[in-house]
Amino acid sequence: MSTTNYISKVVPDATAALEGLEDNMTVMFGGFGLCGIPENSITAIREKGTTGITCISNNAGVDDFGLGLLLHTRQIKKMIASYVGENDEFERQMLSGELEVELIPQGTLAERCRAAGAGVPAFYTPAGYGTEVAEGKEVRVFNGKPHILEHAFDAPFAFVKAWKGDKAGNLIFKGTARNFNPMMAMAGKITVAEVEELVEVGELDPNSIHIPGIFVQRIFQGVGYEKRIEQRTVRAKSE
Amino acid sequence: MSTTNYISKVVPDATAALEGLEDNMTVMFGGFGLCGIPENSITAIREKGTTGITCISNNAGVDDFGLGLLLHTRQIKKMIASYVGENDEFERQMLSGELEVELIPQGTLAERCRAAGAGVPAFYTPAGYGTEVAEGKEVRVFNGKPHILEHAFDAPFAFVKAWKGDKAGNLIFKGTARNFNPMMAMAGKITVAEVEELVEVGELDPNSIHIPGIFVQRIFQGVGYEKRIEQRTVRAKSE
Amino acid sequence: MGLSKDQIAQRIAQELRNGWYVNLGIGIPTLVANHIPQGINVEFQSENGILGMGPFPFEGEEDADLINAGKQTITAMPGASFFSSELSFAMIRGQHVQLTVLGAMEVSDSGDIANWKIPGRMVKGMGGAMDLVASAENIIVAMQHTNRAGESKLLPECSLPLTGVQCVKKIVTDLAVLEVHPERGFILLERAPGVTVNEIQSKTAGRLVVEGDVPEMQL
Amino acid sequence: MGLSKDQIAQRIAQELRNGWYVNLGIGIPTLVANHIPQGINVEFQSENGILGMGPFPFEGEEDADLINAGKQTITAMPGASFFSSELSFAMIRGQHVQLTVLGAMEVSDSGDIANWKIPGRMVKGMGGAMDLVASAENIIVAMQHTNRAGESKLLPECSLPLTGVQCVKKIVTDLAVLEVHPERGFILLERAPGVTVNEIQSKTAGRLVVEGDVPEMQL
Repeated sequence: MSTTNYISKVVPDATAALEGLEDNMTVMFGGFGLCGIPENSITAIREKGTTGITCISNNAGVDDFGLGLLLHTRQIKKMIASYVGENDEFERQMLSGELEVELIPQGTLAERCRAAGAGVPAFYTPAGYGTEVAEGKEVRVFNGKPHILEHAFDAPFAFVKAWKGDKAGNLIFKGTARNFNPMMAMAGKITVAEVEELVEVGELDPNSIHIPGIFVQRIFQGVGYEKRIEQRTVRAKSE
Repeated sequence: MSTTNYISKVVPDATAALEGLEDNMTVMFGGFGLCGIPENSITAIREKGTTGITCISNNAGVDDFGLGLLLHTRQIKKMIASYVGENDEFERQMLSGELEVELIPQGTLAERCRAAGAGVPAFYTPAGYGTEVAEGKEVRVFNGKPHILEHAFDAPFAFVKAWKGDKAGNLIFKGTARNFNPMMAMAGKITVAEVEELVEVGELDPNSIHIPGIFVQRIFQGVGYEKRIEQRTVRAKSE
Repeated sequence: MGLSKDQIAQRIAQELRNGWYVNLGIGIPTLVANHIPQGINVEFQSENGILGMGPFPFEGEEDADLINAGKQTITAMPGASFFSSELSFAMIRGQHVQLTVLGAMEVSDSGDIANWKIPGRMVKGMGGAMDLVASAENIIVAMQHTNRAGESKLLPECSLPLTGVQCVKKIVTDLAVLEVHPERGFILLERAPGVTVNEIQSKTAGRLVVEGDVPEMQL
Repeated sequence: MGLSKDQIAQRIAQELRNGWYVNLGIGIPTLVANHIPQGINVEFQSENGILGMGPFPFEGEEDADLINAGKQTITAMPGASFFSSELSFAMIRGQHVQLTVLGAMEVSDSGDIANWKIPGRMVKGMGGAMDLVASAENIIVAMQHTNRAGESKLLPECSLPLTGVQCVKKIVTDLAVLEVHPERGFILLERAPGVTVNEIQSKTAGRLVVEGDVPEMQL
């Protein structure tokens, strides 16, 4: 009987990775702006037509890319993010009341994802004290400084994008495309990782793994990455 | 005028790294058992003769190595740890009341270190609920499960050991010698990192850094690492 | 009569399911790794910071930077990863580890466990045990049914300081396999070969539920 | 009269101290990186996950996987490191970043800041600003002294929804450098070249403290 000595997480493609994704679920998407977003998974969700999605993602994509694709098809019911409005359709749906929006400080967003993955149900943070973010939340003073109580997220699905991954689900990210991907991988009950390069188990240095496979339930080799740049800024070679 | 474009953290040796360490301070020490402990720093503290130390460390070393060296010289007033008693002198001092001991669940110890470094003053954990660890602590139910409130540590000094480090303080650990070192590096107001190999800035892959230099105030090239094995277990080659 | 330590480990190994991440405590639990059924892939986590823990190294190949939570030298399997204590206990607390196997001094019939402290004796500490038992969805205790004085370790209430409350789901002893039901008590599932229900009853101080014929373990 | 945006950045750059980690917000703050004084080594943090941020890339060398918090393509200096958003905000919340420079719509004379929301207009979100202002020990606001309608942005109370309370320590505008004292108000430290105390007083709606001769900025 064959045995691999590791737990294989490989699924054939993005469509197969969506098994169990249903309407009206809360779903996390890794990425910051368009950097490090799970392009293949977003496309597959668009094709599957899942609706009523509550998205947890730092941003909401642009009109014709990233989560903007799912906004365009009205598949997103609610957006939980720290910074949005980089696309017109988002703005239109928000102002018309079609789309619910909950804005959260970026660090709190990150920490609530980590807390979800780390079995910490709640924690105190100074971010947002004295602002509308603190409304209705418990305030407690530590070391003379007021903090507010924030809770872990609860996400049945998380979609993340890594640079390299192995068949056991171990992930390595590249540059600032890491961003929210590791915490969301930790947080998802079912975490789907798409990777630019899927390698055999043993090819990645165990000392350099950013997210161990235990946090990843499904992994697949992504295809056709566009990796669009949102703000191309350069300097002249003469400088 | 010369400029390095990075913030240099290099100090000449362990003795220089102790500047500002005074009697009766709370000090963190990385390591698990004897694995990944800051050998040079421990030796230098012994030579300096600093007393009244409150140690935060997962373990307390063995009789003639690790923190056992500072127990032997009675430099430690209090031990905050998750597992101790692997040395006779510790046991003698504890039973005679010379040494205060506070035992903490290992995961709570790790999380309280991270919280200190991450500006999270307190968090809830299920660990220890219903046990003497929970005595006097706030209990709160989340998702039907009772949790206790735990607080971030406060450590003026942390001593950690890494495999490689660069002059800007970026650290890479090896194998399971990583353990508590990253969180304690985050937690220390002054974090001293000793490394097996100190390299020039630019030699470490920015994508593979375990602890960015921002968490390290002083770094030095360690010498004469003994790296003692506590429980040597092997199998015969015939197996 | 009754099972050897190795047989207890062997019986527990039958509980492993394909794809599980497993944390094995010191003692009998460590032996479980020697009995993984054919066709079952599991990965072992050690809370000091490794997933994909392998067997002990060959002599001469020990690495001081590669140990398990019992401070023993180990090896890493292909696909292993190393991480910090913080991330290790994030895995544990976040219930990413599917099974925890650990030893115990006492278990109560509501699933409380005591395994870290004997008042009046030198206390070594709880290590990661309190995090493990407070977090794991699935906890199996591996232990002898009675202590050295012949007294039952399966009690109505633990007499020793607790490690966790209402957390033990299953117990495998030298005499029996028992499920712990918080309201009903210890439910006898299997007997060790040649061990009678009467003997188990006489050595179980807590509530014991015996329903119908209790089968012998298959080892 | 008054400073250009670049001059505001230049004046703020004089506040940099050797060995500081610095987070620069979008707009004028970004320009601070162009004016680091000789002999001062600082490292720039961008909250999306880089320490040791370098200048924009040369044309053709842009990397989609290497951007700053403004989503602009950037480069990494030798000694840089990449990390997750969680660790990035651990640095910020844990006060490991010594200086935060950011823009503002309004600042109150007790140090409150509003810079993320105009009710009735499209709201883009606070991004990392609330974490930054709630955490940083040292916050410098870079902004124009008045808004486009000519109204003061230095107020007794902010009229817009707050980003943080009593957190701004210093303000550099096109007209002045001011320290914020929670009880006393805006303390005028320096005037822009050619700008009179009278002009600053007339454009400051909040409490302004003028003590003795107020020197001109040295740029």
